[in-house]
Amino acid sequence: MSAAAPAPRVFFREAIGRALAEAMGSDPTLVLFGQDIGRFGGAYREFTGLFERFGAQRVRDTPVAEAAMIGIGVGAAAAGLRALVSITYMDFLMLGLDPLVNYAAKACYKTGGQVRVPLVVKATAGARGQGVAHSQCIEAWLMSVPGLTVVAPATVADAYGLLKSALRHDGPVVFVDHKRLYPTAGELPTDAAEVPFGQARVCRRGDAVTLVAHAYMVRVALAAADELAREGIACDVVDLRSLAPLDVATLAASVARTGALVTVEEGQATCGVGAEVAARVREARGGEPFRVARVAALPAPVSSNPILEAACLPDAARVTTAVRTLLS
Amino acid sequence: MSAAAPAPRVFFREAIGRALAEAMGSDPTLVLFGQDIGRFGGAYREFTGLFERFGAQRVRDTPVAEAAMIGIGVGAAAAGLRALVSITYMDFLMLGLDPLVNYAAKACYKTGGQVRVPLVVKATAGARGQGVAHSQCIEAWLMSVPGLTVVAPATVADAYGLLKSALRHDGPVVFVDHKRLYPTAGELPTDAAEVPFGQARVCRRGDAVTLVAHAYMVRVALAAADELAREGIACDVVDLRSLAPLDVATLAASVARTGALVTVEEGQATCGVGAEVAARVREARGGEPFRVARVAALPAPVSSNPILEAACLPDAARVTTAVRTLLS
Amino acid sequence: MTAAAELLRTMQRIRAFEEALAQRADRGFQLFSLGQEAVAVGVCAALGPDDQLLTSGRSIAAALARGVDPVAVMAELLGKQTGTNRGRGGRGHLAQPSRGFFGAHAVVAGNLTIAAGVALALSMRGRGIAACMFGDGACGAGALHETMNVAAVWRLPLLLVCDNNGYSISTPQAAALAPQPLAALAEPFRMPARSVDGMDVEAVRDAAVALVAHVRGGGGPAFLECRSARYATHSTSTRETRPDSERAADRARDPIRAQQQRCEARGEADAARCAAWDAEARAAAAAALRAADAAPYPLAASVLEDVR
Amino acid sequence: MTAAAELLRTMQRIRAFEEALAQRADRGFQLFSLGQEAVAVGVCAALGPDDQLLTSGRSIAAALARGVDPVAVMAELLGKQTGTNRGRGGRGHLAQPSRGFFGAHAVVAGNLTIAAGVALALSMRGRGIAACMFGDGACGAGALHETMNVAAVWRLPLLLVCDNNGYSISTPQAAALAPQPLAALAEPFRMPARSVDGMDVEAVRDAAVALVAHVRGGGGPAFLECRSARYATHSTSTRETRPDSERAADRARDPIRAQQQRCEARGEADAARCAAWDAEARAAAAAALRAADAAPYPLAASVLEDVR
Ligand SMILES: Cc1ncc(C[n+]2csc(CCOP(=O)(O)OP(=O)(O)O)c2C)c(N)n1
Ligand SMILES: Cc1ncc(C[n+]2csc(CCOP(=O)(O)OP(=O)(O)O)c2C)c(N)n1
Ligand SMILES: [Mg+2]
Ligand SMILES: [Mg+2]
Repeated sequence: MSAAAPAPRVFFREAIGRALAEAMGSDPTLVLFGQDIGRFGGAYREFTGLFERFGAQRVRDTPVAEAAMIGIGVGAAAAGLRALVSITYMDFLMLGLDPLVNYAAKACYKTGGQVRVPLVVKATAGARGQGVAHSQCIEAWLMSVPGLTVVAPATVADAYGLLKSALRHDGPVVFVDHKRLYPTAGELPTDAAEVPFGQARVCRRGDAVTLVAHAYMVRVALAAADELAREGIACDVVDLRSLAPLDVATLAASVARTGALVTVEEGQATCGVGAEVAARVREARGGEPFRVARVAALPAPVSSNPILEAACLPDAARVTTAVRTLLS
Repeated sequence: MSAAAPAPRVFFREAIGRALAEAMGSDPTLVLFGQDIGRFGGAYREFTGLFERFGAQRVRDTPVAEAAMIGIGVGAAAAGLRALVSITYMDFLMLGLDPLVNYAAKACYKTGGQVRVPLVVKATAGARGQGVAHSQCIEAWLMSVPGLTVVAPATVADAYGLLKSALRHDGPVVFVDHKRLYPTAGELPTDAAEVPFGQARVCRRGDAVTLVAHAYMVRVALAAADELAREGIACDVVDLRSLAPLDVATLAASVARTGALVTVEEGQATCGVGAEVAARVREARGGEPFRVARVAALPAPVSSNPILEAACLPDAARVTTAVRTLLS
Repeated sequence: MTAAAELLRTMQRIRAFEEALAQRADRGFQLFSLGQEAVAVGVCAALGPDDQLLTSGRSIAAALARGVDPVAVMAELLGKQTGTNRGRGGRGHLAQPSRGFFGAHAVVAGNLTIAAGVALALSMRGRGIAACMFGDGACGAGALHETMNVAAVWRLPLLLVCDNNGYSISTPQAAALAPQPLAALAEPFRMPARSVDGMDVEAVRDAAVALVAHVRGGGGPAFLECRSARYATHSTSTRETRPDSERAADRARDPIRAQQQRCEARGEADAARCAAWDAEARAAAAAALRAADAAPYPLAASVLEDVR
Repeated sequence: MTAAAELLRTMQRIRAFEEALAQRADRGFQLFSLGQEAVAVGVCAALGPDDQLLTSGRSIAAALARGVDPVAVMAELLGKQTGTNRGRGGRGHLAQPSRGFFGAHAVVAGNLTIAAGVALALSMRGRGIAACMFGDGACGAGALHETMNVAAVWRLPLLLVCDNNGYSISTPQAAALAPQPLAALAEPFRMPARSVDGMDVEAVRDAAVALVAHVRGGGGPAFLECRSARYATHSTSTRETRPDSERAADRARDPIRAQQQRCEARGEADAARCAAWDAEARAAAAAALRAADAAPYPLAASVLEDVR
């Protein structure tokens, strides 16, 4: 961070917009695809101003056709451009998994290195009152796909820094931006840097338990840690930032100190991020024992109903309960 | 098993064909959808004879349009029929995840119980020389979807029994039939019974280590157990059969005896079945320690190249190595 | 009462309902059909009790036109236990198959293949047809193609209704879709197709009646495009992008006013009677809102019910 | 040599190549283009060096017609390290973008949206067009619709080539597809479309040249249906379902024989010369097979290379 200028506070969407604008400015081959990302500026106004500045050739409003949006992004990237495809809600990524998983993630491998696919798929995840088909978090599926990089920022600085890295990477990246982060703001130094893949961020130090989360759930974990601190339970809070590759070293080091791991995710527990984090830490710790608990959505669709949505999703209370139970 | 008649040996496809024929015979609302399942009889001849017996109204050849195939199956099931949709290779299920996950799996919930979707999606998984886009195992994704049941037989009897159960269930079921099981045969008593969901099968008894697998990997695990037995290592081999719901009780009981768990799967380790099995067993064991290792495909696409395919996939040698390393 | 007056009254009820609900901005955003009432009402006038209607997320008009109890619809939209879906579906997922309203689905074009399946089930069970409403936005999606093709090959009893309000959120039709009119999409599949003024409820009804007769008669699917106009923003939480002049022009062709004028011109109802009907509709909407407000939310403990 | 003779010779080379490879049943199944050579050859005759061709899994003819080295293609199909894709792609995934053969993709219709993206990249980089070959089977898939629509709205330089051999595995076109001819699918998108005899290499070439001129000139996408016939089973491991009579009728319209007769009739080559060319093609195929046989397999240890 520059010593001279105090870091200005910006909203999450602004961090994304700035990363995009800078990348568009420095890389003339970068093209953006998405529904209502042109003059409208995107569902969260994260694309505001890009159309005016870079024009209709490079900021492309698409029809509602997720398979084609991703397929065209993939093909364009494979043939010499760089593409970012915006998927309004991650649920709709299901419509475009064929080009993403069956083509993009395998193109380099199957062509023996002839084809690279510098593609970013930005997919907005999480629940915020939008109902059963607009609230899902399926990043665990994507983590499992060889060839895909998956990142999920929790802060303004990481939204900027991870997106910048993604927009320079030479393979396909899924960038998960969580809906509930859009109203948040944070510091973004004018000389903010790229955030490399595969590096988790320890955002709070403690030695009673390691809380691991990503995206919006980092805020939930931090809120839980605040509450637990009042009870004298000091949490290490690790923000994964990068889901694939995973920063196992940071996770294992934290658990080595705390001896207890609580994973927090908004998606399903089953075959989820937490299951993988626990398994990797265990593998890295070579049999040294530690305690584990997973906090995740309950196994139900996420209703737009405020009572049911809240009942389904993890919150700080569920995290603190899990920690207390684990440590007791 | 009936004491009178010795159980005849049948091929995997015949077990499937028999389950289908019986269900078609007893349930006139059951309709089958798939590519080349009519006169052609399906990619593995598992549909042979059904078209001739039940006619073109109930055994429907479809265009190559997986989204519509699944969507139509879902809609038909939701509106009073019962449907089975055959997806030739599980990779193509990606094209139909929207109707399956965003509609079928949520229909009962989102309508407050008004709509039920008695649908079976049969998806053929696994590698057998067919290359990067025809070899994937994505059952772990499906396990994580609330509302979906997922089963994966390893034997002829379970292929029959699980399919019979699936064809009577009142919600959506994914039935995973592994390609490499088609050349296998086994006993199928004429009075073979349905196999209930959520019940794993202990197919070999031992107390040194628990091997957990599903589908074709059960055979790999058994082969490894044979080899390990010669070295004096006695394996408990558990065939999951049902991935969602998981039979945690059987798994936990086995691990309680052996103290060591090796999971074997053909899909990716990351966020895979093994990660979930390990997590659930751990939760069930309430902190009692046990050792764990995961054996899965290497993190690469599965090439049709025989050398690379073999290098990527788990085999008995990798399982025995994992067991020896874990126990040493 | 004449059929024309019935059409008018149903539109009045929908308009009043949505305007009443619009007061409840605190209860989450809504997708209104303001301006597009004639499409749902005209189509439903051509459907019978054994038929099933599916819609996109923009579904209030369709649910009410199909005869679903407004009190239950209001309750559902406010997340109450007494809603059609026990408060679990909410906006975008209204459903009541027992009333012939198979339901809304908020994934754009995601209802199309489902509707084909419903049509198949109805035809195999020997009665009823399926109708599926979707927006112009859905016309760029592959699901429409797959659905039209299978429905045509299998001669499914399916009426495809494109409620073309000219926009997918902010994106005008011409920026997203090459076919013009959208009904042209049906041509390769050799099914009857019509493109009508969706602000004229009788035009919609007449075209729907003709196409439904084809579909019901075993002729296979048909396609009806209704050119409509949405008066409000995409949803109550979306910003407006259309020029005022365009919106004013849209407002000038109000389907309710037009139908009222038609009724008056034909002598089927005078202005006073129409005003009385409107007042009745508003009173009913207010009553529905009161009833919904009074109803309980579902219990948090019920979150795992009906999952499978 | 005349252009017509070149077309003949390329078809001969493809035929000889596939017939040589057919001897290697032990090396896994293959997807042959036997009988369909004229489609790939005719289309490639209309493409230039800056253009890119994408195909379905049935791709041997296209790769060779595009000028990819037969030795590398043979090696790839036998899984050898010296193959176009270092032996990792194999059947269904041949590729060599540096030769204008962007590649095959074995997901039916999965190449279409990719091709539109390639077309966009080529147009933004200022040279070349994309052509995409797919079967009749792909015409039921939504990806075709999405691709045609976006390509038309964005006027992408994309030639869509339907190599219609009348079957998707065992399913005849009429059982799976309502449009007839398949070129009719393009009409709503207002792009030029032609349906030609795919067994006549000059007819294919002439139509392709005309449509490529439109595409290259900035007119947007175009659609070419070529009605062809597949002589062999779907793949070498698939059972045959077509009646002998139908297969015999197909064999009677051999595109290679037809082109040879045409060359002879025009005096461009006599029978002896054609036979010599054929012998040359067979010798080259045999040599390619020997070279591929002699080449090494990739190392198992390389399994994690080029994953990302
Ligand atoms: C598959 C999918 N992609 C994107 C969205 C987001 N979305 C919700 S409504 C809408 C616009 C749909 O436009 P149209 O079909 O014309 O219906 P209208 O809103 O005009 O009634 C979009 C893009 C969605 N719900 N589903
Ligand atoms: C999405 C998808 N579904 C199913 C398959 C299985 N499959 C492989 S080739 C084929 C037939 C395709 O027919 P067509 O497009 O006419 O090409 P042809 O084989 O006749 O050249 C099918 C169904 C596939 N590869 N991809
Ligand atoms: Mg619209
Ligand atoms: Mg074909």
